[in-house]
Amino acid sequence: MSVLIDGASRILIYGIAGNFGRFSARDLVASGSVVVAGVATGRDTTPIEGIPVFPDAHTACRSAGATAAIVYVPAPAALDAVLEVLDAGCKVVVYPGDGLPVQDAIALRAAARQRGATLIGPNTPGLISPGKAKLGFMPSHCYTPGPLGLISRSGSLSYEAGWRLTSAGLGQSCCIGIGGDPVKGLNAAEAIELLHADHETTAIMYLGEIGGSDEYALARYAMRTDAKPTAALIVGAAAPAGKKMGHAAALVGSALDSQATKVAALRAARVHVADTLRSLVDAARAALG
Amino acid sequence: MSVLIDGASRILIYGIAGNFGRFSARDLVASGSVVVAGVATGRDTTPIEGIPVFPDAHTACRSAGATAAIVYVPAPAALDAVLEVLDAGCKVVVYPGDGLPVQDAIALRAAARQRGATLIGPNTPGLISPGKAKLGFMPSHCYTPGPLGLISRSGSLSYEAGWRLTSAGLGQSCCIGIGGDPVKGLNAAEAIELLHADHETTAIMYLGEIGGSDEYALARYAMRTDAKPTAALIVGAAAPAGKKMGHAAALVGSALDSQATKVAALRAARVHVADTLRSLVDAARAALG
Amino acid sequence: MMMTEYAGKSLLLAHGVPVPSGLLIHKSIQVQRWRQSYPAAIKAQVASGGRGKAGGVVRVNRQEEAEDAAQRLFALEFAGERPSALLIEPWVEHTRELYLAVTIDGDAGGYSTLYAPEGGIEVEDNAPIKYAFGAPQDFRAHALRALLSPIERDAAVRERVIALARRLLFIATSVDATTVEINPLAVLADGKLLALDAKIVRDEAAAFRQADIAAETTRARKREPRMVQRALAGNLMMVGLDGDIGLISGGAGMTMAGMDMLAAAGLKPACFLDCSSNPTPAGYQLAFDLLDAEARVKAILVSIFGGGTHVDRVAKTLKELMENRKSRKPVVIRINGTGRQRADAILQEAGLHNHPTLESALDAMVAAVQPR
Amino acid sequence: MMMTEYAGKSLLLAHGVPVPSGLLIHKSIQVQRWRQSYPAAIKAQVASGGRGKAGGVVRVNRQEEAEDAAQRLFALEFAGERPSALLIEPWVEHTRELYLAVTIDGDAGGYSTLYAPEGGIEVEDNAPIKYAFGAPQDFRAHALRALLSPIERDAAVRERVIALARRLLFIATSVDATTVEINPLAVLADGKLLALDAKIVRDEAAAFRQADIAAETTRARKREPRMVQRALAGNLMMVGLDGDIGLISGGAGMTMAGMDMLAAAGLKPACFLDCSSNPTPAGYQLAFDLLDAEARVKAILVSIFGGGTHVDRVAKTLKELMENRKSRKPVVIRINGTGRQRADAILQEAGLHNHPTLESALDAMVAAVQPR
Repeated sequence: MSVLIDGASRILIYGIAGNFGRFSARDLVASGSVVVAGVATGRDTTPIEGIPVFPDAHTACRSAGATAAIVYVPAPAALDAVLEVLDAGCKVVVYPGDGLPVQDAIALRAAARQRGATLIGPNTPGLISPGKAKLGFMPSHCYTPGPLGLISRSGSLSYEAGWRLTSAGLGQSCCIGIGGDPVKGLNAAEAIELLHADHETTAIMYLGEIGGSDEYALARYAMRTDAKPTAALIVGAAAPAGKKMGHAAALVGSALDSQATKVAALRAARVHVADTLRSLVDAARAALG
Repeated sequence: MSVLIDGASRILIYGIAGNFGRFSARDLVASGSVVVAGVATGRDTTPIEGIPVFPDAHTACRSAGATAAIVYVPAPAALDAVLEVLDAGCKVVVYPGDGLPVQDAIALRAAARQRGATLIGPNTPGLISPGKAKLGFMPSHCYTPGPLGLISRSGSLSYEAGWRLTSAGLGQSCCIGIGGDPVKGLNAAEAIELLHADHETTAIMYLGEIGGSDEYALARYAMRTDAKPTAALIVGAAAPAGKKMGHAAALVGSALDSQATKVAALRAARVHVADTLRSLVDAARAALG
Repeated sequence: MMMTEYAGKSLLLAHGVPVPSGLLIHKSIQVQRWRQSYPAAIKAQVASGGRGKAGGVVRVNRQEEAEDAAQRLFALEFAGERPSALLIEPWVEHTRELYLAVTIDGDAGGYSTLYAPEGGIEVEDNAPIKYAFGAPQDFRAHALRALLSPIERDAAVRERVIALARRLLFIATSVDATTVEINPLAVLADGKLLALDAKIVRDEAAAFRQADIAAETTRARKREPRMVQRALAGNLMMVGLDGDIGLISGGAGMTMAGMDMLAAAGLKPACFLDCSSNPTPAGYQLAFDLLDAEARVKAILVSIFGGGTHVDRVAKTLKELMENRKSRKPVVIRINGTGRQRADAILQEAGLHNHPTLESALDAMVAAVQPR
Repeated sequence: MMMTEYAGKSLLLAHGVPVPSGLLIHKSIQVQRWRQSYPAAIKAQVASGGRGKAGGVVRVNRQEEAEDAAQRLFALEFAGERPSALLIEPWVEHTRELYLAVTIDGDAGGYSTLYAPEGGIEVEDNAPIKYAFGAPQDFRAHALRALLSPIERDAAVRERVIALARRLLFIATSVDATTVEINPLAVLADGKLLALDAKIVRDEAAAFRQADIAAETTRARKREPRMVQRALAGNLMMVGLDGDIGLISGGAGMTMAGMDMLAAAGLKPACFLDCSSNPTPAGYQLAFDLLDAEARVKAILVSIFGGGTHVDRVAKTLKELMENRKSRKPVVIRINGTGRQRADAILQEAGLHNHPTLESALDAMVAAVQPR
């Protein structure tokens, strides 16, 4: 069993003909993931990196049997492209782009749920089940198989965390980048449920930040009697109030948004909280027991 | 068998506490229809005309077993009220009001279809299956049971037609007011299909007008090899181009919208077309054979 | 309610759709404010279609030409409307003209996208292809792409058109538009698209949540003949016609049916007048006042088949109204529907004849207006 | 991006939501244009919350008072912003103050409606009830009614609030707003509702289809410090802070993590500077130029963990940049991620040390800025 993707996932890269699409194709193939199709709308359909290219997602799914997709298009085109891969039948879809209007994120989240599919993103590097499959562009060398489930609002922070854990010999069952926007295809509470249900995951580590309320989902989970052990790092302690820190959702508007309040709530729920990256591995070890 | 409503239909009047709601309650009860509930939001819930009144549609449907509804609220409140009766489980809903933004009509049509329900309207007096049930406010004395299925874009014209047919001894299986707006919960093509499938209907009469394209649905139907005999009256021959004649959809914009073009298309499809109300009964007789 | 080109283009621009940078003028002397280059286009701003065919768009090469053209255009009428403003724009060089629209489509139960790879004023003769998706949430760029691929071979243009179609839909739903049409939609030398015209039709029913629709509806009413203005102000539906028989009716269908029967009997209706939106004593009084005051109206036919309108109340109103009425124009009455029996009694008591059928009423009307 | 009250109220009015009839002034002398009655409210127009508590709303009883108040208000600062305009409105008598908002809610995966039967500036302490419906098409007036019924006993007010909540949602989706908040929402003596304030926050990501968001974002940038303006113009994400350690990072999470680690090491970051949106030679050059030119910045930490950003390219850029750099401020580098091995080689070749961990980089930074 695995979370969302595994070795059987047949990956479609939508927007494969762009620079980033080509890089991602090479990177995914190198990671050992099964990339079966690319889509390049309005372009020619000669194979790229040995991957067959189709003019639309429906043909790609029908001809190549794609089941999961990562979509590389700019934000104004994301609504249409993600709807296309959802309509084509992909059950796990990553949209990594940032700058997506929140209204479009709402529409895509609703569309995915209606089809029984899972959207990861926007504003995420995707997800990786180390040793099984990757649907994203995180650096593969940062990850290794193991029992820790990782959830992160930030891409870069999740690479750093993955690298620290891997360097310390703490492997990961699945690392999910839920993204830095306020409305997410898969939010923290839902990602936690997936890791909770996964038998290969024995502890959950959450990388959060200021703004939004995803962190409280972890606190609620940790208080359940059947919860797996949890650890967390919440960044943004040094961020001033009222300023958006890069991510659309990373803004301290009210007290509930602050790092201190979040950490207090998590500690009250007996989550192993790291103060900074320095104690991340310790917190993970404490959770893994 | 019957079309949409019959003696088993349990009717809910939403907005029963207003003047028109009270009139309609008396009128429906007098027509022999089974009115089981009224809804009066934000008002007291003493019975009206002997009908139990509930604070919301969900309670009305659960407590009184309503299956069909007619909704009397002004256009700005229609989206919310009709969604409420659809969510409560009513499978046939009439919204008679006019002046509904077309965007709201689109939303309601989509919502009804998603729930496997049928919305009649906006801008309609509703429908009647003479001798069985009525879900509307057409004058009951104009109708009598019989084999002719009647579809009309105009309320007033359908009363006149019903009265003429009834006076001439030509009874009706069902009279459906599809309404005068461009986007309809039930459009002409769909109403025709319902009458086509109804065993008690042996011929179909359609009352149309200038503007829109519903009339061409009848022409297409009449050309089918399995079509029942059809008759039609299309009004608006004397209407000038470019002017909206009361109904939101009754406007001659292009040649296809005109009465003459529509009549020509219907005649080409061998529909029995009446030139004016004078020959309506003759056309119906010709269709009934 | 159709917006002028300038208002429509402002709305496009407000939603990120490129349009030429223009100048709106209200007097021909203001042509002097045009500081951009020539040649330029001067375009009459009117709330009706067919302007191009009617000479409402003029190309000018220098300022004197522009002033002459402006004076000419201000003097023209388009579907009975004098332009209250002109739009001056640079004459934009382009390589192609396309047609793109999103519009309400009854068959689709919602919206359709229309596209033609050749736009211009004759586009309605070269039928555009139609992508009928219905509800806004059911728009699919890939379905539109599949339809466009065989007819639009320039992939870059096609992709820009698809993105623009999505945008026009967003605009339509945001501003309650029933049509957002760009014709022509120019393809520039660099492949980008530019809206050379804009026809945006707003949904009058949405005036309660779109203040500019309410305001424009009020302005549009002021362009109507005085009689129609008064009728609309009294919540009666009226369209002025050029005949001499006043028709007081109820419901759009019955009013049109009555007009058609008048015409078939060799008579000419003076109006479409539907009182069903205000079937009160005040409403009928206003209807009679308007028709009695209009010199060309020789006689009045009251033709009402009421459902929600109770005709016994109509009869009572007619009784009182006829008792106090000064005008001697003949009135022929035929009412039926809800409360019909009481209506008959009330009219009979008042000495008014209620014709049993429209046919009999029309015979009476023909007799009433026959030259003696 | 938060709209000023005046802009927000204009948007409400454009969608049929009643607001007081006000006058916008840009200089205190313009108070004389106020022709409506006194008492009046004079309100500072700023793009931040908490104005009421900060004395940004003044009641005045006559013109002299108004002029004094206007002068005072123009001189005040709100969250660092001087009001560029004031709004004068009649002081409206009302019977109650409510709170109503529609806002993006991550937990709901979309929008929530918030309502409190007592509005005013302290509302956040009296938590409003929340109706979390998510997608706009899932808003249900009857579900909101069920939540309101126990807390809003005035049925007429409740029904008006429900209708207004639907309208606010329509506005939010039409104009790409993440928050449409009315606080206070006044109940007038006749039971009607009037929006006494408006806080509308627009979604900056929607600037491509909402030209006014694009324009306001540009205006808002001009209020930023010059260094931040230049960074944003170069497509770098920057927030100015008051410390002395320049931080060049990539990704919001890693940048914040770096700031936190600097703080934990007793150092103070001079900025949040995220180059991941422009990880090019030009982007890094700009980052160094800005920090090198800023006198208070004593040293620079480059902390990048790249995924989509290839750190071998970053290393190449750093190599060239350091070769040509004039400033002698110490630079500590720690990069990792995609292409890490090539990056190490490139830096080594250039004589630059790539710290293996952030901890080691921070130790080096502490040493570098230690008072000698």
